Amino acid sequence: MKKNLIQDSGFFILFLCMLTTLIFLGLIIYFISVRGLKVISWEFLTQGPRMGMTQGGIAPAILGTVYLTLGAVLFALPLGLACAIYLCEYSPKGFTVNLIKMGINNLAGVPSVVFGLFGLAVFVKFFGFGVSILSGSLTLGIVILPLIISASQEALLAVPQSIREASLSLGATKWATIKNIVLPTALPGILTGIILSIGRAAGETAPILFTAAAFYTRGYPRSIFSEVMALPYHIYALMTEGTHPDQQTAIAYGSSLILLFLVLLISAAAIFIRQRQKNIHG
Amino acid sequence: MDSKVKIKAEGVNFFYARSQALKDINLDIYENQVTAIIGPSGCGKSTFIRLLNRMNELLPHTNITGRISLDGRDIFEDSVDAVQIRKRVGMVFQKPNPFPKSIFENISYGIKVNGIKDKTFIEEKVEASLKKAALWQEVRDRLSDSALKLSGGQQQRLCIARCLAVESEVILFDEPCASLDPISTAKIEELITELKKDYTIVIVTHNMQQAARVSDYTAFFLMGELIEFGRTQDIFTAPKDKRTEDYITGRFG
Amino acid sequence: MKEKIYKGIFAVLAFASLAFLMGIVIVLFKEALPIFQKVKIGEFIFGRYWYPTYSPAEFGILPLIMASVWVTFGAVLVCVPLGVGSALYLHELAGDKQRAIIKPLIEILASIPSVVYGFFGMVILTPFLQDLFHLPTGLCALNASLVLGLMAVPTVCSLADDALNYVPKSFREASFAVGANRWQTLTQVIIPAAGSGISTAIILGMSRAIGETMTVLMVSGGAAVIPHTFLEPVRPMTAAIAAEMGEAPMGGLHYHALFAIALILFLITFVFNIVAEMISRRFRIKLGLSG
Amino acid sequence: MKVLSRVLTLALVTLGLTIPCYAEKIVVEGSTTVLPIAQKAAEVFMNNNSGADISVRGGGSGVGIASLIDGTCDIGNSSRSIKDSELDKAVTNGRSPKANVIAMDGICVIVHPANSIGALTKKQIKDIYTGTISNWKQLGGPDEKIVVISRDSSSGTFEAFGALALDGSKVRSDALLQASNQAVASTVSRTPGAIGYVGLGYVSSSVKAVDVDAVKATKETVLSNKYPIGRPLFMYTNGEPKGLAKQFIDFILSSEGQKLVEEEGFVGLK
Repeated sequence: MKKNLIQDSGFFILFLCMLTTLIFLGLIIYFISVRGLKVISWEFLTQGPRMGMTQGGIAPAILGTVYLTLGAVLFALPLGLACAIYLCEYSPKGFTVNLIKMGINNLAGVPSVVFGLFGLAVFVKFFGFGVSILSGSLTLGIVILPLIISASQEALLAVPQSIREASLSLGATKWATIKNIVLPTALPGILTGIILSIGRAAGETAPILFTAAAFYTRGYPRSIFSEVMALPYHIYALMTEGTHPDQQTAIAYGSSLILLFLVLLISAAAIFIRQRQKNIHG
Repeated sequence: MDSKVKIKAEGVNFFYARSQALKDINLDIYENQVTAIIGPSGCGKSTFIRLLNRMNELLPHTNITGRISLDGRDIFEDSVDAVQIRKRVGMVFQKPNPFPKSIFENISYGIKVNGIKDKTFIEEKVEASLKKAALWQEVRDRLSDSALKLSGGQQQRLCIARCLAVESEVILFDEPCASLDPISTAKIEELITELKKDYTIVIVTHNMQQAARVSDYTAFFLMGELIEFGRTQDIFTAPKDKRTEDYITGRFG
Repeated sequence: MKEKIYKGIFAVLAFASLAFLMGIVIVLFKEALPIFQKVKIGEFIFGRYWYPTYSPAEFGILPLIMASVWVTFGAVLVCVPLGVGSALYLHELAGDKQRAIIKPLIEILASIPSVVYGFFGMVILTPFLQDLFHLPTGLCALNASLVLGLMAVPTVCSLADDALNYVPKSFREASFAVGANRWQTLTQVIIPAAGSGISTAIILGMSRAIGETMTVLMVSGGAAVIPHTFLEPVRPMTAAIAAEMGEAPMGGLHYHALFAIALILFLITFVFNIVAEMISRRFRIKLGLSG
Repeated sequence: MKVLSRVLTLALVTLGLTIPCYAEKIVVEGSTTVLPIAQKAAEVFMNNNSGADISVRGGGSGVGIASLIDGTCDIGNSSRSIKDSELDKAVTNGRSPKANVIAMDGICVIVHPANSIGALTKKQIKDIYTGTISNWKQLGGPDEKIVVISRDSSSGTFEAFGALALDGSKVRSDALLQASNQAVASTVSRTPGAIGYVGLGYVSSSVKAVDVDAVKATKETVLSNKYPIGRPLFMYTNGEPKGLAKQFIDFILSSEGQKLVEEEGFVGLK
């Protein structure tokens, strides 16, 4: 009898953990949406800021965030995935691999402002890309690189060795085995990594502070070399530099809601793809 | 009755890092015959069979001396690509390992990977292989279902069909029925005797009765050495070496 | 021959990404070491006063380190039970339908940008804590711990849930076969088997909390003093770096001191990761699972 | 694998959409305090001159000056005068930073509206910030612990307040160091026992400005230097301003420009 009592109380605690997590999620989304929706209008979404950031819309910032996030994932995904594939499939197991894995996990702990300064020193100044979408995307790419590598590695390690051997035993080359068998099976895990890193890249403020984000530019970015407004920096700047807090706090709420919605959209798409992949493979 | 030698092992030694798994193995595998390899667990029989299609190369720190020839050519020559060897020497593993794909894709995978793209040819090949593997009747109308939904016995026959689709000349069975029920095991054994006409078969097994029923030749391994090799009737009725006799009569192992 | 080319391509890309990541470490060391010509390491780490712009300037970062320790410890108290607890609930109790809804929801929590968390903490949590504990200000270590912990929950939960799913079903069936109920199976068989994945999840969630800059800057209060309770304002290392880096003259002593803080933070997380890795490896070997 | 390649090609298309076209462009970067002025002025200036493209960046006085020295920006905003170390670096880089004062900023001491205290002497302010006075009762106010709010020690606003009001002495170590004017203002407005200081522009109805040495902080008292805690805001240029940078600074110094400065809550130079 006592055994079941422990089980029921154990399961109840787990249920409580789940509930508190969801309540907090609900609280954040509720507050942001209620206060954000007051400001949202078609004009808010399609026009630039006016009257010293107290009126008008945040269109350039929205576009900026989309470019920066996609640029970051475009840069980090191939590089990170290739690194994970090399570490799991090609490189000899042993000390070097563990050391590299250790280094990568560790970089997730480096304060994001350091990535910003690294981006400033390397991409903006050394490579001469200047403060631009390119520098910002590359810097954000490096911020999410460790996340993509770790998640992809976990996914690749989880692919059972037996189906690798099955493929090899049919005369498939190593690359054919990776491309046709290992990657599709590991895709759901890799997509989890992408989802987490999309949220991280879109929401980072410090890395783009010195490398891409402008407080105010007229019109839309002309090329990947022009700087760009970005939602996270816009929210931070409004909340800290704005001299008209009453109007600007409302705009900050609106921008937070749009940023939240934008990130949820991209993540939902990735989650949908992962679900579809899972169903196909049973 | 002795036909041509398909695979010949001469003076083969195999090392995992520092420990020696196989000592001075000399063995002939005859074409279109079933050769069974028996012995207690850890005697090196699985290690030996995985040498024949160079699967052991995947493990780090392994080393091999001596010569293994397929149709006369040494399979470890530098110019020989392991991929070609594995195409000609198929393998069915102890635990069925179908790909997490549909039944059709499982079979067609091997064909496509070896560069064949003609759709109708692939479809015919898939049907022929499934028929040869005695699975066609059970799956003909649900080829797009996921292979993971099949039973253990069906999955193992699917793996066999996969090898047939790649036109392997030799099929290695690494304790194929270890995780199967008696009915599926019987089906697999029937299938092996059927396949003997077109393929050379090597089967590693714990099950003495299975070896006696299915194989033409039997090799007895102990502690990494080949103790005795000969026709299956001779080995089971009049073993020359005392250790073989003890093992067969179940006194140890 | 083609195989060699593929292996070469992947090796080049792998080392390119490693080169970028090592680049960060190199910049960290290059910009941080000059401070130690002026201030001895012992003074720097254990100094109790952080007055970088006065003359004579005092570069003591003990208050900043202790603040980071308190806030990170607080975040762990929040994110481990919530994160791992939710992952276990999802794995063990939630039906397929429930799972299909809750798992994406949790991942959405992961994609909420950190600046929105900071915003939420600043505008809603701060007044709430201020009234609840009758504090002079709601900006304190507890506020930062709650927000950071909450931010780390989705990372911990997603990766822990993936780890639990990789545990083979045969383990569960074997445990049921000997008459263990679901809770015993979960605690004595499944969690240990998924140990390495769960510890990686916690490490990554923790690293996110330690490295977080913007949120901490907005909600932790910013008092560079060694905290005694959770209800005092604190100034974690990342907050000090983010707040002061923009204003400090580039290449000046203060600029190098801030980089030194980042370097020490990096070394602390490095040591922490090694310890965590050893624990999880010994944990795995005890269970007979490969590394 | 197919899915991933489709996502990547889609992203490439959107990135390629942008159409490059050229107009004279300057970059204004630096102090967060000067940011609102620079932004408003840039917006109005660009409305008047369609050919001009001015982009405004924050980051802080240190970043602004450093970018000017590195040549990655045309105008470096700063709420403090350039430091010797920065000047040396400029000289080695062959740059000669020239200070253009574009506005004055009075630093107001603020308290919670409910606080009965309305005036403080500079000495009292110094005693509060250095920790000798720690309860409002000692100043005739309500019996409440004083919560000292300050700016992090590298900000330009703190630099001026530290020099002018505290004569360089150290702020008590348990003071709440906020990262921006607005953070100070919002913390003071929500904390009954708080005292803080912000630029004139950030004083709003939610806080109460306190007279310093019996002088009220207004535009006139700051300009006439009667108000003791005031400081200039700079736009540094490399040598004499020229081209679009000159036109922009001249516009800010014009009567229309100074009106914008006042709208943002700072003190015009007229």
